[in-house]
Amino acid sequence: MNLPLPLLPAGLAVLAALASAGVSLLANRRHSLLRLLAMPLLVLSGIAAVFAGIEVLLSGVVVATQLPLGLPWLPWQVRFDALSGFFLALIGLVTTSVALYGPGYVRQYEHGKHSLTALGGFTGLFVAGMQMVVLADDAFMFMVAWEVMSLSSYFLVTFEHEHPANRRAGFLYLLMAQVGALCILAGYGVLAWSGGGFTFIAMRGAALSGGWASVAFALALLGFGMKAGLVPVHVWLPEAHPVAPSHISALMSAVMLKVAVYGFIRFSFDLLGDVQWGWGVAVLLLGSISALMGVLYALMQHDLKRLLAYHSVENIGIVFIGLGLSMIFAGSGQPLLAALALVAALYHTINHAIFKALLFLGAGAILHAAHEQDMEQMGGLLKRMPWTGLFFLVGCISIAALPPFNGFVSEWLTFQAALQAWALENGVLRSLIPIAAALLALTGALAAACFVKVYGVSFLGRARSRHAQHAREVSTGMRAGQGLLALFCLLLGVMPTAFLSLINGIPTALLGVGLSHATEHGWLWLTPIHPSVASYSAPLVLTGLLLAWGISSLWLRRGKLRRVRSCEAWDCGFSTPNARMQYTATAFSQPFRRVFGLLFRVEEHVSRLEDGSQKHELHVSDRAWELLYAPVGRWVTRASALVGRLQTGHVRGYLGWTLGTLLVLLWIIS
Amino acid sequence: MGSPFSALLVTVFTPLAGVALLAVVRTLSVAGWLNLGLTVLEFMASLALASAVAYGGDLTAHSFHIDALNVYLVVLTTFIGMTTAIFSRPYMAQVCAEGRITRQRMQLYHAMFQGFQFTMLLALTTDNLGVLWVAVEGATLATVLLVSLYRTPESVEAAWKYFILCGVGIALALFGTVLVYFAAQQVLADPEQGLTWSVLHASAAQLDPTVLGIAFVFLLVGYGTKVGLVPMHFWLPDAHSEGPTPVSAVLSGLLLNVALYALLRLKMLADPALANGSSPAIAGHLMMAFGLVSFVVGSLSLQRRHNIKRMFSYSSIEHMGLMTFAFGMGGPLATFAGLLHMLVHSLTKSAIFVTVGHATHIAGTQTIEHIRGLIHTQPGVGWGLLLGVAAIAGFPPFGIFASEFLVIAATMASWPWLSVILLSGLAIAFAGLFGNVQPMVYGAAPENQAAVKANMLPVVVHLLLVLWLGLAIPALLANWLNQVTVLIAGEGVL
Amino acid sequence: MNLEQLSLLDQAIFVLAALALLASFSLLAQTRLTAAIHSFAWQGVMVALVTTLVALSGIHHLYVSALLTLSLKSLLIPWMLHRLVRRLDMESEAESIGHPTLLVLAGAGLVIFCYWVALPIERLDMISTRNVIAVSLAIVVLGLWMMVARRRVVTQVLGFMSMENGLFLAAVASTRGMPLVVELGVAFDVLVAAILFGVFFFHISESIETLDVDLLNRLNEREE
Amino acid sequence: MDHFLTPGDWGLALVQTLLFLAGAPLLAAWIRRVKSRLQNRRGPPLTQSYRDLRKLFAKEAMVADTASVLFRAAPYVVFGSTLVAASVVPLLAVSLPTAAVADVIVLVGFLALARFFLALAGMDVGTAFGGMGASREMLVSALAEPAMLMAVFTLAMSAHSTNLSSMVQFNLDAGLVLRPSFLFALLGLLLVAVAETGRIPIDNPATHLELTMIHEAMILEYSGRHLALMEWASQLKLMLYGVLIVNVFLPWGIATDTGMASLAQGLLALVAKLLLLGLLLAVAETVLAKMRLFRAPHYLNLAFLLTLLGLFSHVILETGA
Repeated sequence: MNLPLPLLPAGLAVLAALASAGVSLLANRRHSLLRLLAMPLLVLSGIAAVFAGIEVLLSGVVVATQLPLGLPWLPWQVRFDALSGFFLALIGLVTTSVALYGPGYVRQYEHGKHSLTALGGFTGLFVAGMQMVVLADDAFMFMVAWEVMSLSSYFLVTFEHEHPANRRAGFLYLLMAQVGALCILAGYGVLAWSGGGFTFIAMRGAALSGGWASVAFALALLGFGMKAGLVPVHVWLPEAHPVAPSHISALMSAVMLKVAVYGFIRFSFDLLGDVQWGWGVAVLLLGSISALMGVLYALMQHDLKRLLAYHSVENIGIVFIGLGLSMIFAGSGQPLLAALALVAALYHTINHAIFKALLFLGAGAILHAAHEQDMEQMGGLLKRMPWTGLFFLVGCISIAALPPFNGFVSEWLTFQAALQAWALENGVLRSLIPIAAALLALTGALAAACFVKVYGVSFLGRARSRHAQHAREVSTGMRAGQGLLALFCLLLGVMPTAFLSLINGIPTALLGVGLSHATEHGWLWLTPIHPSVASYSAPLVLTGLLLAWGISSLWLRRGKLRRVRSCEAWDCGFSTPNARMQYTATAFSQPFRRVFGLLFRVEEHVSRLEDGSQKHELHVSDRAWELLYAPVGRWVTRASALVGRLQTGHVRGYLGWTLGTLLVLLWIIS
Repeated sequence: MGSPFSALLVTVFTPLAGVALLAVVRTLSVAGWLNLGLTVLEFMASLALASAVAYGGDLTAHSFHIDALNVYLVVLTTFIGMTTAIFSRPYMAQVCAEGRITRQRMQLYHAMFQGFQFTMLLALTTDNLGVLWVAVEGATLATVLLVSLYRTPESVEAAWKYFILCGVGIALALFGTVLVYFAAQQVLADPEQGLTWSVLHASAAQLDPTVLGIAFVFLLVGYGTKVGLVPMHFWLPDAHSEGPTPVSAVLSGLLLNVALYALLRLKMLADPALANGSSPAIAGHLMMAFGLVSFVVGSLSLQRRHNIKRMFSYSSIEHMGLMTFAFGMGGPLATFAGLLHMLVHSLTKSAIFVTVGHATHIAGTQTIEHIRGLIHTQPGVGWGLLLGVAAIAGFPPFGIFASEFLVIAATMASWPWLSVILLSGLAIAFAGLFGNVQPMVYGAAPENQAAVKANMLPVVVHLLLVLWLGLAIPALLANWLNQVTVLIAGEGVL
Repeated sequence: MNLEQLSLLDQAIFVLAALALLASFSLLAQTRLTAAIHSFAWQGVMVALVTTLVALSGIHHLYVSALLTLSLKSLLIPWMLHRLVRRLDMESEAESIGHPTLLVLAGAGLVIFCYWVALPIERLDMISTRNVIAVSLAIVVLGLWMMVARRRVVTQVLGFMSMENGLFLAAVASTRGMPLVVELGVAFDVLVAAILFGVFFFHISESIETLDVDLLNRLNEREE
Repeated sequence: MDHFLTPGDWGLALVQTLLFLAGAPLLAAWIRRVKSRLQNRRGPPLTQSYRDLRKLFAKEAMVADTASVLFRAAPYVVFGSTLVAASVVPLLAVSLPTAAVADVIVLVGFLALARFFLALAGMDVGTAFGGMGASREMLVSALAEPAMLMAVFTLAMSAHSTNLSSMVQFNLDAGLVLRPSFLFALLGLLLVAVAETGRIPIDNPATHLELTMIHEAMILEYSGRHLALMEWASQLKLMLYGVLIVNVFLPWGIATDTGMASLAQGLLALVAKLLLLGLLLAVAETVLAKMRLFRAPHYLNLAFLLTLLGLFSHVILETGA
């Protein structure tokens, strides 16, 4: 089978991932195999994926082919266009850094009773599945790849299955993944039904009535939203992501959610075609709610990985805000603005992929070095793990959407898109969109607060536990993995124009118009609409900041001024401060808990122990549970109990059923 | 095996000879190997038959009728019979060694295993509806003693219910057969041919619709009992849970299929006849209704079970319901999907029952609450169970996903709103299966659990086959199934 | 059509069929086991007679099946059941039926229903004895009804067997008997079934003292 | 966008930035002086702020032994970011190249960056007060953010631009137009500015009462040049908000070309406006009392409500449709 050029590296990427899974089969025999062969193969796969993606983005070609797999009359259709390229590159980038990081991290499992075969094998399958999803061009292959992705990640979530929490998380995850997959399948079914065929080509040609289009869209939104972790179908995410091995959490949070975003974009922009602005409103609302709730719940967490997982909900929300704006604009005849919003969403997608992966890898490094996942037990790590600390800080600044890093650029673009609401005819939308943007601003500020808490509690101050005191910097490979991502955080923050011109093919393909004018004033200037409207020059901003910092510090640290005297902390002259007196994560978030109280279920009680000391318990939980999930569960249980009651055990009763059925049928037929 | 007919004879009558042989062989180890050898021989012969039919076309002689439909099931039957025999030889030997059953019951087991094979193959290959009935009834009689093999009160009770319910059902089916014969005599030149399927099928259109309608009702209730359609399904969980595991495997993997096959043949007669009656598509609609009800009841019954084998028998009900629904819907796509589902379900389900057999041996109980941490005790069994359940729950890349995908696609095309029921049913079934299985597989193992000598070869083979079918359906099989689809639905999918 | 036009043979067949129906009613209402077995035997005789009568009209292989029916249904099986009943000393046992009249009335209703169902079949004019179809259908359904209504293992077996009787009757009367091979197969099955029933009596009486099927309810899904 | 690269403009931008640096302490001192007058005290001379800074710069810096490198880097980051933020606000003249480099949203970003490091520095030493201050600061700013952005939106939607120069230009060209939206936005922005710059009633720069301080709690451990930078940065921030408000909402007098005369006139106008604003603020701080922390949300909700009304009145009243 001869593959056109960009497909060659793409195929190589998939094959390398599968090969990594394959060699892992022997990992239980030779433990080092995982580190020495499987992970390097993943690196290869990642690099190939990046290469393929960039290749197709630069060349702008669309290549398609068929694989001799699948149903007899529907072989797997493979299509590789700009959108796929973008996401494939994204997958590749994160995979590469994760695989660089992996060998150092999986070392700890080599002397446990866990099956390394399972770890390596399913990691490879997971990556391969995700890569195949973005390459699929028919519903069947898409679903197969999609479910391979879900199933293998489930096995990774339950990798350390001794803890009941992990098992519960895994089950919940797989259940919701399955439900989502069925929704997606139904969505494709609707398209195929009117399009006559399960190939995407046929679906693109589908002529749907508005109602059916909306049905298909709703199904897709539910299905992909469930995977992406939109509120209120997000509950699996904060359960499942933290319990997987950290480099897997990075893959899941950074990449798998993006695959869901890909699916959503592919489905609604590409396959469904003419977008209705009503859908955009729905997506915008869901996105805003997810962003806000995500960050608020994140603020309440003190388990680092769980907190990061909730931030994924937030950032996915931001991405969907962008998508919603894009749909609204596209639906009301503003393709240019739609393109802007879409690009903003895509930009945030890759940004989130990078800094979330970075943060999860950092959390993994802490877990690896200090064996702590609970922030209340950390502290002062910056002194002991300077590199990890530095990279983690970069991640924090990026996710808090602060200049000059990448998170800021995408939020800036989203704001710019939202600011163009005045161009809309519909006054309600004109006033609705700014409110969503205000929510976005609130989200950003809360995220900043949250990461002040994260970094301040875990990396700054005094060590709160012995583990944290004896933490040591992690191995070179693990640092390299984080460093690569940190570098990209900066690059994407400083070089938005280059990136925009790279992905320009996507809006051109999906909406018919590009965003070339955004970069036409040279690499220095980012002008999304028009220079007079708004412009941003990341390189100059960076220079300005560096100049200001540099000059001030040089000027002030000249000569004898350089000296500083080290002394004990003053703390208003109270008794010598110790580690226990520090502000804890819970204390930090207490004001927020109080201000936004009604959005959580807060159970807080203080009990006095017999030794006179007091015990303070605090549980903050999702409201989504009792509102949405508990009722469904109750209903199914009741129904199954009802059915169980049929099985009385009395043979005469059974015969009675037979007789009854016979008589009823005879009556029907006569 | 020169001519196809001789291949047919070998296939069908080897087990009969086996019954006689195993009835006299006293030494158990020999019997076990002999049983295995016979099944291998049957499988070979069926392959020969299949190839002969594939190249030589249909074969109708001496009241045998072989076409694409049944030859495909014949191969499936002999194959699963063989793999089950591979599993059952050491397994039953161990059971006997543990003293749970006596030597002569072992003898009975081996003989009846072959007897069951014989009735299955006879039912599949015969051209005579009467003989078909006799064979299916014979299958009940052959297995009823196997179900009560352990002679525990529960097993006796289960066997009794199985016997009574299936006996009654089959009796009703016979009444239906009589009515068909009656209707046939109105039109056929030679009344003696009135039960010959091939003849009837040729002139099905002239059969009287009303009589055929009533006849089909009786046949549906009758054979439907054996398929395990709700509400005639009550025997199924009992029989599956109380019999020895190999029996559960063949019951779920083969018997249900054969009953469904009978139903299918009769639908092929009823449809053209009913076409010129008052309600043309009634047969299909009835099957759809029964299928859907069974599907929903089955998937709901999967929640929070206590007995592992009962749980998987409910999943059998669910899947048989899905197939019945597909066949009832008719149309090439649905029919193809149903046929494919028959295949993958049999393979997967028998593999699962084999694994479950090992699991129950490991834990020494069938109670789900007491089986824990299989992956730690015996990784092979644990992973086998986990992957098997993933397959049966319809996860790609396993084949069941492909067939369910097609069923849903067909439903979407013709009955879009029913697909809602299908999808939610699948989700509920999945929740039940995994909710019960995950705790058994994961977590820490209780100390009384010890690894056993398990031959996982059948499981591996079955699952690999299912995996293959999920990734790519080989052209040979595709064409084969397509022929069957043409035969049933009038037009193919390819 | 009316009875006068029919040959004596057919009239005799009708009479016998009616008697068979009566037999199943008596089965339904009969509380004492031995008496029930007797009425079952009589029903077998009726069926056998009908078969011979039909055979007289020139279908010779029916003699065989008549013989089979007679030996199986009216001799062998009743004899076996008798032996079992005696072995498990239950001759004197009488099963208490909740509402005998209701039982019989329901049976009557079923007969009417069966007649209504069978009407369209009888419309297609073919052979004289087709009216028997309704009767035989009634016998089948009554047998099933009996299995639903009666609690004793033995009575259930009787019900099952009388269903078989009904089937034979239907086969003979409506289609002049099935092909011989089928007849033989069916007979063989019935025989094996009878033997198995015998086996099961002992297993059941071993596992639970009485032969009351309502006590066979260990296997159920009720959440206690 | 080559016209942005004329050296003259850049020179002007540099001058304005320096003016900011120089003016910031003065404004703070002015407010302090007016306050003390209102409280019948003489109060420190206007040069006091400069003296403080000079003294602090000369002093040796003390750093707690528990502090990490971040603690020592933070002052420069905070100061630098605030300075860069200040440099994009049109001070004397409308046309400002830096305004194109970074629009108003980026300006907010710079301030957020400064705040981020300020809060981190607060937590670095590992004292109770530092964490407390950081937590409260982030809460207040988080609640202020949406109101701030809403105000910006209202302006931007009328001016069709987020570039500060263009906004000012737009208001200049429009001349005196009474826009209800602007009125609301102005009020909202005033409230936000008060909160963001840590003035009464949200925070009190003069207090060191442990449980009431926010900003002070974070810089508690700083001394010497570090403290000086932090103080200077907060003064810059105060002036920045002041200039932002007066120049965007009442741009009159600002120089539209780079002629010396118009620049001088712009300077005069600016000084006048700022003195007036300072007076206002001082009066407000004298008559108002500091609120409890958990009243701050209500205060900021009011700000948000005002800006929201501003937006609505823009959508409903000013554009119709």
